[in-house]
Amino acid sequence: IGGGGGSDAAARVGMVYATGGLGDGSFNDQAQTGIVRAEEDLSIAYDESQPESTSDFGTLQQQYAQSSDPDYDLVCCIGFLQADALTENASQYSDQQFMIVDSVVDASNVGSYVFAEHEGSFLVGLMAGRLTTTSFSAGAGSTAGDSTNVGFVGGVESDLIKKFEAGFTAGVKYASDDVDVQTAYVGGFNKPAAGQEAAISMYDSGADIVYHAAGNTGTGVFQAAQEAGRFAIGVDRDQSVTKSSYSDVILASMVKRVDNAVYSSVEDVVNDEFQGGSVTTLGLEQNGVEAVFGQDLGGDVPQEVKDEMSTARDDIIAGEISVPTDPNQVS
Amino acid sequence: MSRAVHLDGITKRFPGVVANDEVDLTVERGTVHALLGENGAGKTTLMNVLYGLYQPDEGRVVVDGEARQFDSPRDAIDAGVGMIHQHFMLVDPMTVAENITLGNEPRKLLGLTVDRERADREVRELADRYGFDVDPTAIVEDIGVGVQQRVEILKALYRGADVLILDEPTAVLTPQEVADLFSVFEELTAQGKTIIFITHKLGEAMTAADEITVLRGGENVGVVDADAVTREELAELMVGREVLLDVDRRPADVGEERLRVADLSVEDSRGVRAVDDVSFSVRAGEVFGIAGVDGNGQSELVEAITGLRGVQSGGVALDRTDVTDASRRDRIEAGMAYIPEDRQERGLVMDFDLVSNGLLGSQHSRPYASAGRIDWAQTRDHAESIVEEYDVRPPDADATAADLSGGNQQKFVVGRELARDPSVLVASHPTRGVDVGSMEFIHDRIDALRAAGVGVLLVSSKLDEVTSLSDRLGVMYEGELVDVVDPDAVTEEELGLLMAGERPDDVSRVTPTDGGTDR
Amino acid sequence: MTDLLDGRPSGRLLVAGVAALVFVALGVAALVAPESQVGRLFGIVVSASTLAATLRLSVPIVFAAIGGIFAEKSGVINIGLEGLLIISAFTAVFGADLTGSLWLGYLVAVVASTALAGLFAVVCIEFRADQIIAGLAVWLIALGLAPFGSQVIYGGPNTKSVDTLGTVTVPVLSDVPFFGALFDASPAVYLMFLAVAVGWYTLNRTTFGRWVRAAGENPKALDTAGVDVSRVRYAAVLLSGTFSGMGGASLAFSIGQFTGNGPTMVNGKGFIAIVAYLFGNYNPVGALLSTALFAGLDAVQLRLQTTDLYALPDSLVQTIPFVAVIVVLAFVGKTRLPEAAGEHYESGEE
Amino acid sequence: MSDADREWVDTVRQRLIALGQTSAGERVLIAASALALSVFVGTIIVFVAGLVATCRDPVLTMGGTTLCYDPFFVFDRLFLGALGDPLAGGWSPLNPQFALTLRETTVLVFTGLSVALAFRAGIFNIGTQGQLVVGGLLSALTVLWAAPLLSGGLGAVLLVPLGVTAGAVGGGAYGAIPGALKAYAEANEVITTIMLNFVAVLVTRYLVTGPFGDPNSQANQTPPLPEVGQFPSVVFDPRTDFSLFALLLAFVFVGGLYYLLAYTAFGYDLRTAGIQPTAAEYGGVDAARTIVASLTLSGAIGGVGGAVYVMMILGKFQTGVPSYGFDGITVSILAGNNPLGVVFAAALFGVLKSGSTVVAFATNVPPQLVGVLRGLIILFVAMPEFFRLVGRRLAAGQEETGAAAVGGGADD
Ligand SMILES: Nc1ncnc2c1ncn2[C@@H]1O[C@H](COP(=O)(O)OP(=O)(O)OP(=O)(O)O)[C@@H](O)[C@H]1O
Ligand SMILES: Nc1ncnc2c1ncn2[C@@H]1O[C@H](COP(=O)(O)OP(=O)(O)OP(=O)(O)O)[C@@H](O)[C@H]1O
Ligand SMILES: [Mg+2]
Ligand SMILES: [Mg+2]
Repeated sequence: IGGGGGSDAAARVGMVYATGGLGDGSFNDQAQTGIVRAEEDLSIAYDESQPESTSDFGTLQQQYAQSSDPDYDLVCCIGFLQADALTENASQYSDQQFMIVDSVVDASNVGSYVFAEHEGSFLVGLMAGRLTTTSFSAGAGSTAGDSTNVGFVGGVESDLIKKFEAGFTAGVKYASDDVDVQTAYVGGFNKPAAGQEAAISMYDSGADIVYHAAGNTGTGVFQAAQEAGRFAIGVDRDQSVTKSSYSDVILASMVKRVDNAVYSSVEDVVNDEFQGGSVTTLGLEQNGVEAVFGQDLGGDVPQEVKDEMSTARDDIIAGEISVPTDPNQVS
Repeated sequence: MSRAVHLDGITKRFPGVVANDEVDLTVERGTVHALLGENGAGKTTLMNVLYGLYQPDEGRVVVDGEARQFDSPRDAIDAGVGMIHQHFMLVDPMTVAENITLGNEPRKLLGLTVDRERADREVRELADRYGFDVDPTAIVEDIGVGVQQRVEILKALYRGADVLILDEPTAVLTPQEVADLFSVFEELTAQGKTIIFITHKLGEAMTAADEITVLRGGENVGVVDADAVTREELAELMVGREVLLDVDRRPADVGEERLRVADLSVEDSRGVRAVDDVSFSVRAGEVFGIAGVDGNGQSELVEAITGLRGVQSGGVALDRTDVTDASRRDRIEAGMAYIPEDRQERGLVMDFDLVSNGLLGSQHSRPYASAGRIDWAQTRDHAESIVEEYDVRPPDADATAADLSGGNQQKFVVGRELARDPSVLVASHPTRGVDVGSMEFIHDRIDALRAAGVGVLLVSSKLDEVTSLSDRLGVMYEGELVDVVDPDAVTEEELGLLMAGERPDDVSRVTPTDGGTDR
Repeated sequence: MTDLLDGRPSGRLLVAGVAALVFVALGVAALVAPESQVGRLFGIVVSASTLAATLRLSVPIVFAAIGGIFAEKSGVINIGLEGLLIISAFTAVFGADLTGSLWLGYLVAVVASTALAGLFAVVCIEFRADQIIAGLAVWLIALGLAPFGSQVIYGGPNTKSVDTLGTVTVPVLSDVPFFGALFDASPAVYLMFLAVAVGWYTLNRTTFGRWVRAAGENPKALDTAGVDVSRVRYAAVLLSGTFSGMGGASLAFSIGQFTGNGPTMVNGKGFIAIVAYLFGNYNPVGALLSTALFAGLDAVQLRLQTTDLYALPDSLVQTIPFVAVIVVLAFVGKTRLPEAAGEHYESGEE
Repeated sequence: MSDADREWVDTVRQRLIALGQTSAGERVLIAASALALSVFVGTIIVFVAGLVATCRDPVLTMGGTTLCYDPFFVFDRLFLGALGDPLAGGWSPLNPQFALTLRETTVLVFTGLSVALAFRAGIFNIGTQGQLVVGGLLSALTVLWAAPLLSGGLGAVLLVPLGVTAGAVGGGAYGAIPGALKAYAEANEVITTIMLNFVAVLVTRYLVTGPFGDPNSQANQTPPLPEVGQFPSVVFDPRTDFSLFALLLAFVFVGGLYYLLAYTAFGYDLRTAGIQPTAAEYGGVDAARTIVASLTLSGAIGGVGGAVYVMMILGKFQTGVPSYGFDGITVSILAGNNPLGVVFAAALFGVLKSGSTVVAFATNVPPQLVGVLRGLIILFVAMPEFFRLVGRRLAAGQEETGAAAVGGGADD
């Protein structure tokens, strides 16, 4: 799908989104806000494509790289699934600048941006662990108080999503050892119905807060939260805003600033500072990930919980708390 | 008397055929009128015109002295014309009453719902009025053809028919049932109804009808008074030449046993026992005939012998080797030729050309195939020789089987099977639906094969066929081989009784398992 | 109910029997050792939330199946049900978004689906199209058109979120253990039960239903009885569109969004509906039961994922319902379908 | 009544066979007209969509209403773009876009043949997708396993054939399951194969996340295949992921299948069983064995398609395989289930698939448009009667001028 802008643009950028497409209210949309912001602030122009399957990645990357009219100064590859295709294309089109999100491609013309999702997930996990053990109610939801379990719904079982799970679980355990985490991987980032069923069964078996890292599948989780009168935690963007119809059950969101990654890469290109071959890790310290409280419920979260979260945040940055990236390493 | 029906110069064309060519037909009220003719003579078409299924290209339809324009059967029904088709128009899984009232259901609840009680009641009353014995609540697929036919008649009467058209009503009935049907005709005509019925069978036309109209090649070739005409005259009218009504058989000396069926029991597709402990044998140079009303296990028997159906118990031996468990292919290769009763279901692949059809059954055997590769040149020659020898029309091996008329399809199948030079031929209704001309030819071929020392098993529901061709004649009733008789000595009446399950004691019996008295 | 059992009784009884046995075995084991794995499995199977999920998952399938029954009973095999669900799921959200009312959206969906079914009917009945291929085409067209529309209107394969139908709760009754779920469900669930009843009655008690069956079994008999076969078939196919439309809309409104990439959110439910009515032997009640079997397994599967009952990876657990259908089919074998199903009928053909 | 309990799918079969009965010439005419008509309808859809859509740079603005897409440009991109702009001058058949078209065509030939073979045997194999997935994974795993064992030159010669064989075995085995279920349990293969498609996706996902996953990748995939384990690209630019060898292999399969159907006893059995099972039985064809054999063979061809996808396009197995198998159904139908026709139908869909990326890149029009076209084409192919009607109308209209009729109808 085309964006636009004139030929007088400061730079021209091609966006190749992850499968799942725009309108997922999280990952892809977040990347898009980044490029839109860049278009406004830096007066660049961009075109965007939504691949339908993984085998389209290579083709679309190539199309931007080959194109001479217009000529693209940067091609943004959103999502780790593009890594392999990019590794190949980066060497084939050595004079084209690329950037990739969520994966590291070791090539002199690719800037890689990865996030410390586990760090942000730790903080929301901590919050969940605290709130589930106290009886707390706000908006359309409440916690049972005596409950000792929370839930995690993942999209596709993969190392990346496991980082979310690991951080979240670690955070929960950090809050209290005897809170368990039910987990489910529904096998897709665009299966709200499956997400809904998974979450409902978690709520039914005592969980009162469910965190999702499942793109649009999360919509089903929020839906379930509303029906069960429980809470949910969003991901990638402040979903109490992007999915405002659910803001009465979204306690917080583990925001992943994909937009910042896109924006800064574009900015670098515009200022001729683009660092090919560089790997930028965006964690709590770089504000690449952060726990953002829901616009409606944020106010109700007890101050002591908030304080504890910010201390934990500092400890993580300071390295006093080390957050595992693999669920099996959670003590 | 007044004219119930008058067809005036009816012409009906189909792509490539003139099915009816300026046909006139006049039927007096309260009489039975027979429509006689070969396959494809145009009988059904003419009646479909009268029933509004077809619109004539030319000509007038006059019913009750009034010229009519029937755009659909509905119009014909409203004008009091009812038709019972050659293939019954019944919905098998529905009840008798549902079928009879279909389209005219008595209703209740704002006309949305069917008033089933009333439907059953009305049907029962109607059946009683004409002395039919049918149960309105019975499911059609569970009742016999004879009863199904009455249901069809009731269906027409329920719609207030005064003129009843029956297309080949006797084709599927036992002699007794035929007799019953004809008495129903009398009952109906007595009540002022008019009946037109189509048939191939000269005898029936002469006994049941008051007047007979003969069609040939779509034209009306004569109207005769049923009492003042001979079979020979009728046959000649039908075919257009003189016809030998029975075969003069070549002398043949009976040789060793070719086919033996021992204590054979078979179940049909519903799991009901259809063949019950049947034993007989067929020897070289003889024709063993099996008579019986359709549906008394002949089909299952034949399928079991030819390897299309598993057996429950007992066995089959071909040339003294047990083939009970042999595959269909093995039996073909062991020299068993088979003319199936349904040429269009089994005997031919309707969408293949004759070349490919000539190969059916031989696709794995020399000279047509070697090492799994088909020799199309050979195959083509084979098909062409069949076409030539059996005078298949059109004489073109590339014609698609579906494009051939029924008679020609049958000739091709017969040709292909006889060409296997088999040791046993199983012929099931070899002349069903075939006109008198082709019938004569096929009979002659079968007899020639017998003379050449092949063992022939002939199954047919046509009495004159089995009696004239067979050396020994078995009769099947409800899955059992009730008797084996000498076809030359037995009378039609005796056979009729046997086929109906009764056993008159004065019939001249012969033994089922050996050749009996050589003649 | 006996209608459900004829056709291939042996197979159906066998499956039903096996299912019952497994259930009883589970129950006994559960009584013996409530905390054992089986015990907890049984707990999951008989939990009200499993029943609730089963109902939710059944809705679109049952609607489509009833539609399919009407079409096929009338002699028109409609394997385009999947497409009808897809188009109605999308138009439901679009309509609701446009009008701001869920029920108007519901209406829009039904209209759209019925219209597509109408196209299918014209192509099959008027132009004697091959029903299977035309049905395939209906599926493919919807599969393209819905995401296409979503892209055009919402800039992505997923629409924006609208409200959901929510749940209607019958006081008291909804507190009954297990069966309470029946009285604390989405309006769509109640509509589903209504549709089953109406479908059954129409098919088996009304004149129209009788004509539909005749049109599928022996169109000529119906024709010669003076009923216009084409009209009956048109009506039946349009009905299949209407029912499927309700199914698609219910599906979309269960989460208030249409998600359109890959096989879309319908994801094979239309095809499963075909299994359902074949196994249900063309009886709406049968279709409901066989759907419940499938959806129930799916619900259990979804719950198993979240428990630590077993070591199986989620991907494999998710295969349970599909494998189940295959096994069931292997036992049931073939279903007797309407005599004239799939065949074009031209009045006045010999 | 033998046909009283015909299986659901037997009817499916007969309807499909009916399509094969139209004469070859008419088939081509109808396919062409179907294509033209669907493009026409597609144009209207694009135009309407263009009015509905909102965009920053409309191609046309009339007062308040804006037109976002230019239908003609869209189809120009779709067809000419897919070929790499042959009219633009300086065109080389080696251009990457054309290579992409050939690449997609190659895989579609295999899936098309797979479906066509089954159809010819009267079996509606919707499971080609699953068979392709299983075949693809097995070939990837086999190559990965064998690569270390076969060093140097030996590997270069043997690995690819080995992978193709593995694909055939995997797909064949997976096709044999519904075959056996149909032959011995009378289970409707339309349904079993649809279910098996889901199962294939889930099981392969498990295998590549767990046991056989690539430890160095985030994605659910096997480790990448060694260069020698992939189809070597000749003539064409390696980065196009297209190999003439694969296309050649596809043609070999086309010839082989045509020969099998037309000139072998097995082919005769198969076609007979497909077109009229009762007659096949009568002719000594073992129905059950033929069913299993043809579905196994069909699956094997699909599996080879998977192997080609893995060894030519991806260079590994990864979850989320494109719907080549389903497209195979449309290809086969468009080709009237005729092996030779499959080549052309596959080429058409190759163009559509490759063209859709050009469209996605060059215009604002959603690429799903191609999906719509695919559906329309099949719809129109399904209704030859419509074109015969048009044909007869035209013929009648042009009788005087003696012009020929369009849309055939010659042989009915
Ligand atoms: N619907 C049709 N389309 C084309 N040709 C037809 C059609 N119906 C009948 N015919 C042809 O018209 C001629 C007369 O057919 P018709 O069925 O009336 O003969 P018939 O006397 O009833 O034969 P039979 O004794 O076998 O029933 C035959 O050549 C037949 O092939
Ligand atoms: N006489 C012949 N000589 C050579 N080849 C033949 C001959 N008859 C048939 N064939 C070949 O064998 C095949 C079987 O012919 P038939 O027409 O019965 O099948 P088909 O379904 O039409 O096959 P196709 O669709 O390929 O034409 C044909 O495809 C044709 O190529
Ligand atoms: Mg007739
Ligand atoms: Mg041919």
